[in-house]
Amino acid sequence: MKASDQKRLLREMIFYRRFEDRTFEAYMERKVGGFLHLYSGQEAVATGVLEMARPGSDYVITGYRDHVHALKAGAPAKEIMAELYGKETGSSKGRGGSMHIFDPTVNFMGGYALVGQPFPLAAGLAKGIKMKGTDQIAICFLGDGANNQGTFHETLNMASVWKLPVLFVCENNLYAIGTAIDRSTAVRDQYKRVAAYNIPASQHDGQDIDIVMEAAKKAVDHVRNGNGPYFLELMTYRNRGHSMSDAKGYRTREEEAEWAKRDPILIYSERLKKAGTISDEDIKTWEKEIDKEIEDDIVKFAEESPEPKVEDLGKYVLDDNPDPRWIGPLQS
Amino acid sequence: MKASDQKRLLREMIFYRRFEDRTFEAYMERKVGGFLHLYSGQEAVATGVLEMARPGSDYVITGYRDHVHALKAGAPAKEIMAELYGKETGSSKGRGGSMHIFDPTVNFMGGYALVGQPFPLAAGLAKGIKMKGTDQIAICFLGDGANNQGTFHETLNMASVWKLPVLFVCENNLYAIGTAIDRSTAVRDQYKRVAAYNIPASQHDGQDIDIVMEAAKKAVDHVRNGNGPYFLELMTYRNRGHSMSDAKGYRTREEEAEWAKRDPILIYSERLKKAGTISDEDIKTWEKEIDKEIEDDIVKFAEESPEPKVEDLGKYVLDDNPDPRWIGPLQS
Amino acid sequence: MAETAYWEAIQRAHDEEMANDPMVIAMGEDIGVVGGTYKATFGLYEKYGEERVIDTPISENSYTGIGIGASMIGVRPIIEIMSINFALLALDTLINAAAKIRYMSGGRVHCPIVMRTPGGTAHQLAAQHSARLARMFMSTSGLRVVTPRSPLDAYGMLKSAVRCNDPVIIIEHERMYNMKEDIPDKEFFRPLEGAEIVRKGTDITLIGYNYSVHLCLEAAKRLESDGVSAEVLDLRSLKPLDRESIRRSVEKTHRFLIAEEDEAAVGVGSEIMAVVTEDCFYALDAQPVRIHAADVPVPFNRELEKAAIPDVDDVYQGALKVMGKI
Amino acid sequence: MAETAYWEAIQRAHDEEMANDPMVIAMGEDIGVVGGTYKATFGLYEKYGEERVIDTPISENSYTGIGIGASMIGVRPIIEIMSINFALLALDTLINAAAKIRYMSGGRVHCPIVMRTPGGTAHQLAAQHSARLARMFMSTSGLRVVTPRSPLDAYGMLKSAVRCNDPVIIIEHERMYNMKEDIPDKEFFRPLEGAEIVRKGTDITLIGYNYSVHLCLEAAKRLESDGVSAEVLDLRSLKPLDRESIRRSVEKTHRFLIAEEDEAAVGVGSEIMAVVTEDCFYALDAQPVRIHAADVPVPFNRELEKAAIPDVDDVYQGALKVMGKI
Ligand SMILES: Cc1ncc(C[n+]2csc(CCOP(=O)(O)OP(=O)(O)O)c2C)c(N)n1
Ligand SMILES: Cc1ncc(C[n+]2csc(CCOP(=O)(O)OP(=O)(O)O)c2C)c(N)n1
Ligand SMILES: [Mg+2]
Ligand SMILES: [Mg+2]
Repeated sequence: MKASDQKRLLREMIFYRRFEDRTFEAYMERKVGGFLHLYSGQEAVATGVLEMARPGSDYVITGYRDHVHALKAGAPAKEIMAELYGKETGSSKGRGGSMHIFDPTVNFMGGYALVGQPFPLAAGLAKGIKMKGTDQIAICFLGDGANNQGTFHETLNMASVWKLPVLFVCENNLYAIGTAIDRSTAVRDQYKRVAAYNIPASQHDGQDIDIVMEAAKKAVDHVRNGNGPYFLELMTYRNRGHSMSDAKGYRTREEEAEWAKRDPILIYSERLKKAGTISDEDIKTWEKEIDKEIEDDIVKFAEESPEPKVEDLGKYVLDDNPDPRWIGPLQS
Repeated sequence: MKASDQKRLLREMIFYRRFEDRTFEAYMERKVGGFLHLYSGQEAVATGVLEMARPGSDYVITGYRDHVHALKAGAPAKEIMAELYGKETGSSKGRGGSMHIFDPTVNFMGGYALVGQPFPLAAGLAKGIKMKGTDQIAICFLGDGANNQGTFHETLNMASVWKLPVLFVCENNLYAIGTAIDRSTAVRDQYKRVAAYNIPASQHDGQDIDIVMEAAKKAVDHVRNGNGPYFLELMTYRNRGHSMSDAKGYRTREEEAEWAKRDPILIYSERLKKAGTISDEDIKTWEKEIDKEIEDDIVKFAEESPEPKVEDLGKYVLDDNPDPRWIGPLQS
Repeated sequence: MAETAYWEAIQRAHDEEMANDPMVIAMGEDIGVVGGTYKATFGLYEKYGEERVIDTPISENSYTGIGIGASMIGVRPIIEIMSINFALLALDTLINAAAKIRYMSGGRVHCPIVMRTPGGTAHQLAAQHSARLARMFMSTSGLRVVTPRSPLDAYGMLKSAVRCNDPVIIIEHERMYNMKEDIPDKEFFRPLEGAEIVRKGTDITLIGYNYSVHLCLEAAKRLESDGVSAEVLDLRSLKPLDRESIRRSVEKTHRFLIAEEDEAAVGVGSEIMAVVTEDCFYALDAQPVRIHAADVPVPFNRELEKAAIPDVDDVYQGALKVMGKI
Repeated sequence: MAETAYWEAIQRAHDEEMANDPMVIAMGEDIGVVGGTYKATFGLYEKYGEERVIDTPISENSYTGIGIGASMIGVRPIIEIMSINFALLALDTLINAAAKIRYMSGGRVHCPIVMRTPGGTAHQLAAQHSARLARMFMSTSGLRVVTPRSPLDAYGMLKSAVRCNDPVIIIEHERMYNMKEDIPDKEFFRPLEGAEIVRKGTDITLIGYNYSVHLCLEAAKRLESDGVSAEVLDLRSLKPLDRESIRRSVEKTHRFLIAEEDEAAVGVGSEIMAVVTEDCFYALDAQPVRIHAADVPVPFNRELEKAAIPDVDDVYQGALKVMGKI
């Protein structure tokens, strides 16, 4: 990988981290409401996997922890921030909020709040791709906890039988809210569950973006070349609580400290520094640029954008301009 | 196994076959309505597995193809026939019908029409056993098609994590109604799907009751000895259509002819004849005795039993004698 | 014009829509090789192949979800759920996803699926195979719910549903698949909205949907000999509900009953009572009546089953009651 | 007497019932180590151990089914579903199994489970976390459905539910968990049936359940200054519904409205309109009114959310309308 790309990737991850940190502040200031699930600590997964795919063209879908996936897919940061503020200019026009970022212009097909719900939706996107005959793929990012939902099993079976071009990325961060994986799941290594569907699967370190990219490249190629689904498990850890109100009493401080050493931004920046690709100075400069961009462009846009109009409450429930040939009126 | 037991087992299977053949006739005479799913061809599975368990004490649960499981568990044949006739003396007082035989006096906990629904119920029975601290086990018989339901996955995972005393018996008859297993399922061998749950599993010939019993003994012992669940796959075939209205256009006549040679009653009676344990004469005598019992006791009982009273329509919806302490009335 | 059974009408609509648009697919259990439990997709597997006529495993929640996912990018899936009882397994994806995706994406993504399923009792199929459930879909914003009463509507509404951009639930009935009617040979569409007066009358409005329209029509005939002129209104679409047509008819007859095969509690009938109360309370000259099933899981026994489910006589008696004749 | 929050009342009921009967267990996501999203099982994992306070995987349909299976042989499970939205995943086992097993076994097997879940909007949780759904359970025969409005009922009804032999659905509300009330220190039970007059009045009956009872009480206070004496009736039990208490109150006041947080279509409010029409149509002196949410998936934006959900003012205005004052 070229040095310029390496730098770009590191900068991207730093941007994601600081963008989300800023949403946290906005939440604390009560400018952002609802649930807010942050991705801090897991950035190498979405960044590395999508780097090896075709953001904007491949379809991406995920759960409620969706900001970074949307960003890397190409959704404008401004619109995501505006969505968190509930503004009309938001990705989902303020109707969805943090858990439901949508941007079909870059084929980011949404964040969903029901754990396990995106599995079949992702396979459906893949079915659509197959029918159109393009070489796109569908990528589904979900957590370890989601794998205990029946949709995991049902979908992987069908994706396999029908050879759908879908890549399942399991972000195994070892917890589903406060329940440790070993207390809820018969098999800790999630890729082992997938043999049951005759789908190739592998497990990798999700904190080291180089490892992620190497593994993702194989997985993406497999799917894109018409071999059917692939299941990619990436071991990771979230730095923060599950959502805002989580005291993390279920994890030890030692465990957290261990994983802090494996923070994806830390690992990658140390590597690039060692290689002489970047300096601490570069990072500081980026941080300043990023913070300025976040403040002056993104937050400003969100804050200054208009609220949806209350009289538009009933918009978007059904097609607002239905074709009268199918909808009526009935001449009786 | 003692010769007397072998003879009893063969006679049992012949009884089950002729009992169900008779329900078919009653259906054709329009004395039995609704759906009727027959077990012809699969008898060695329920007979062999439950022979190795403790019918009447171990809990048994299954799908809609439930007559033989109920019979072997110890439910009176008369009451099952009466249930098919919809009579007040039926196993479920005429409210359930063929698909919903219940007999809690012998711990037969029901037949269910929703494919996959009994998986969690079975695990729940096992949870109850565990709480009571007895050495009973719960046995769940279901088809291959049921394994594609999300409940399979969810339940096996929990049964494993919680080490529940439940034996899952998969009756793999290669079809779910008219859909061949290879067209719906990524893995034909169902026992291979179970590694994902860290549950021991094995696959055996389900047409040879000796093989079934040997395998079942190991499986039952495993569960009874507190080792948690076991998954037993038995390869079998149904002689008839899925239910009454099935022309079986999805199976070749050759395939059916092949399996006809592997009919469980044929295999076992040939073996016992060869060993000199029984003669053709014995079988003829049994058949006569059985037909007489079916006609004179069982069908007669069903035909002569009273219908439920229409004024009892609203009975059994909720507890008919609720404790006023919990139910009311509210003194306000 | 050709005499066409209800199931044939559905099959024809599938066939034409699949021929018209390569993005139309059909999915469900045993719809391919077997041709569908009620033959609604008969012969299509041979004609369109397994990529478009898809036999699914027994995984209702997820194959419905796959249809929804595909619909988000231009596929037009017609999903059959073999019996509405099994739809309970798919409510998460239907209600939490399909019905809400357009809204929560701010109108940027939509889910033009069609989900077809028979809702109703057949003959002694017992509690787990006799659900009706129209009410659950009707109460969900973001869905369209239609209930074709006849081959004409079964054909014409399915065709409209396939082309409409909203998720459409089509509720059929096991006892209607063999009903016959002459329908035009030339392609036509029937709108997804609007109730229909299927019999004109002046004294009372009998409101029905799905199978119960036929009970109302029969009852209306019998009422003639009592000197009662009954209007029969088929709701056709439960969501959106055509309140205007209900109001017009009730303001004309000043009396109504609503007949349905489902239980009363929080049912379609409750909603009709409520909308009449809201829209034309003062037009009512008599206490209206709900005709409905008994508040019990459907029993297997034939006589109990009959007693649990309303029939023509129940509608007839109900009408006489509203008319003050009993 | 001690001031007790709604969540504490539920926690206390769990604790006492688990102490009283070793067959009582609690199950759900994050109810053990974490003590429950709303602390309803706080401290019980430490006290009763992991065999009785069970952290489940995210498998709503099957852990509910496991509870049901266990209940068939004497276990008394209290199943928490973290949010009623997720209950859609468990409707097959709740509606097709738990609600029907007693009936279809001819009364030989029963399923005494309790399923507790918060139904309602909180603050900006958006369309997939704001379902209400009481209507779906209320329309299912074979279930009991209760909606405790206060710590007193939350405690006393949970205790009764655990001891009752039927499947009981308890619908709580995210915005009620921190409500406080003095409740007796001594053990007590509150019946699972029966509506309750929580405020006496003579001019209009405001009917509510769950959170909307509080809206009615507030509105009733405001109506005083308009010279309107409002009676407030808490339904408490949606199934079975206490039609008698509704009738008595409406026959006294001759006017009513029904307020709920759910959408109107085929809702609890529709059913109340229908039962009043059936039971005391001629007692009504004015057109009644339903107060309800807008017919939209719940929006995220705060102002839209507020507009979508009824508040005290909506109830108040509705009452004035019924009274003919606007
Ligand atoms: C169907 C459903 N059940 C429960 C929840 C509540 N819930 C939200 S996130 C979550 C944990 C999910 O864990 P995992 O899949 O590992 O994702 P992570 O949050 O760790 O990224 C739970 C139980 C939900 N949103 N949907
Ligand atoms: C949830 C659900 N979906 C679909 C059906 C319709 N159905 C009844 S039996 C059956 C096939 C089941 O196949 P399998 O589990 O292999 O059992 P078998 O009949 O072969 O014994 C289907 C699809 C159903 N009853 N329940
Ligand atoms: Mg996780
Ligand atoms: Mg089978």
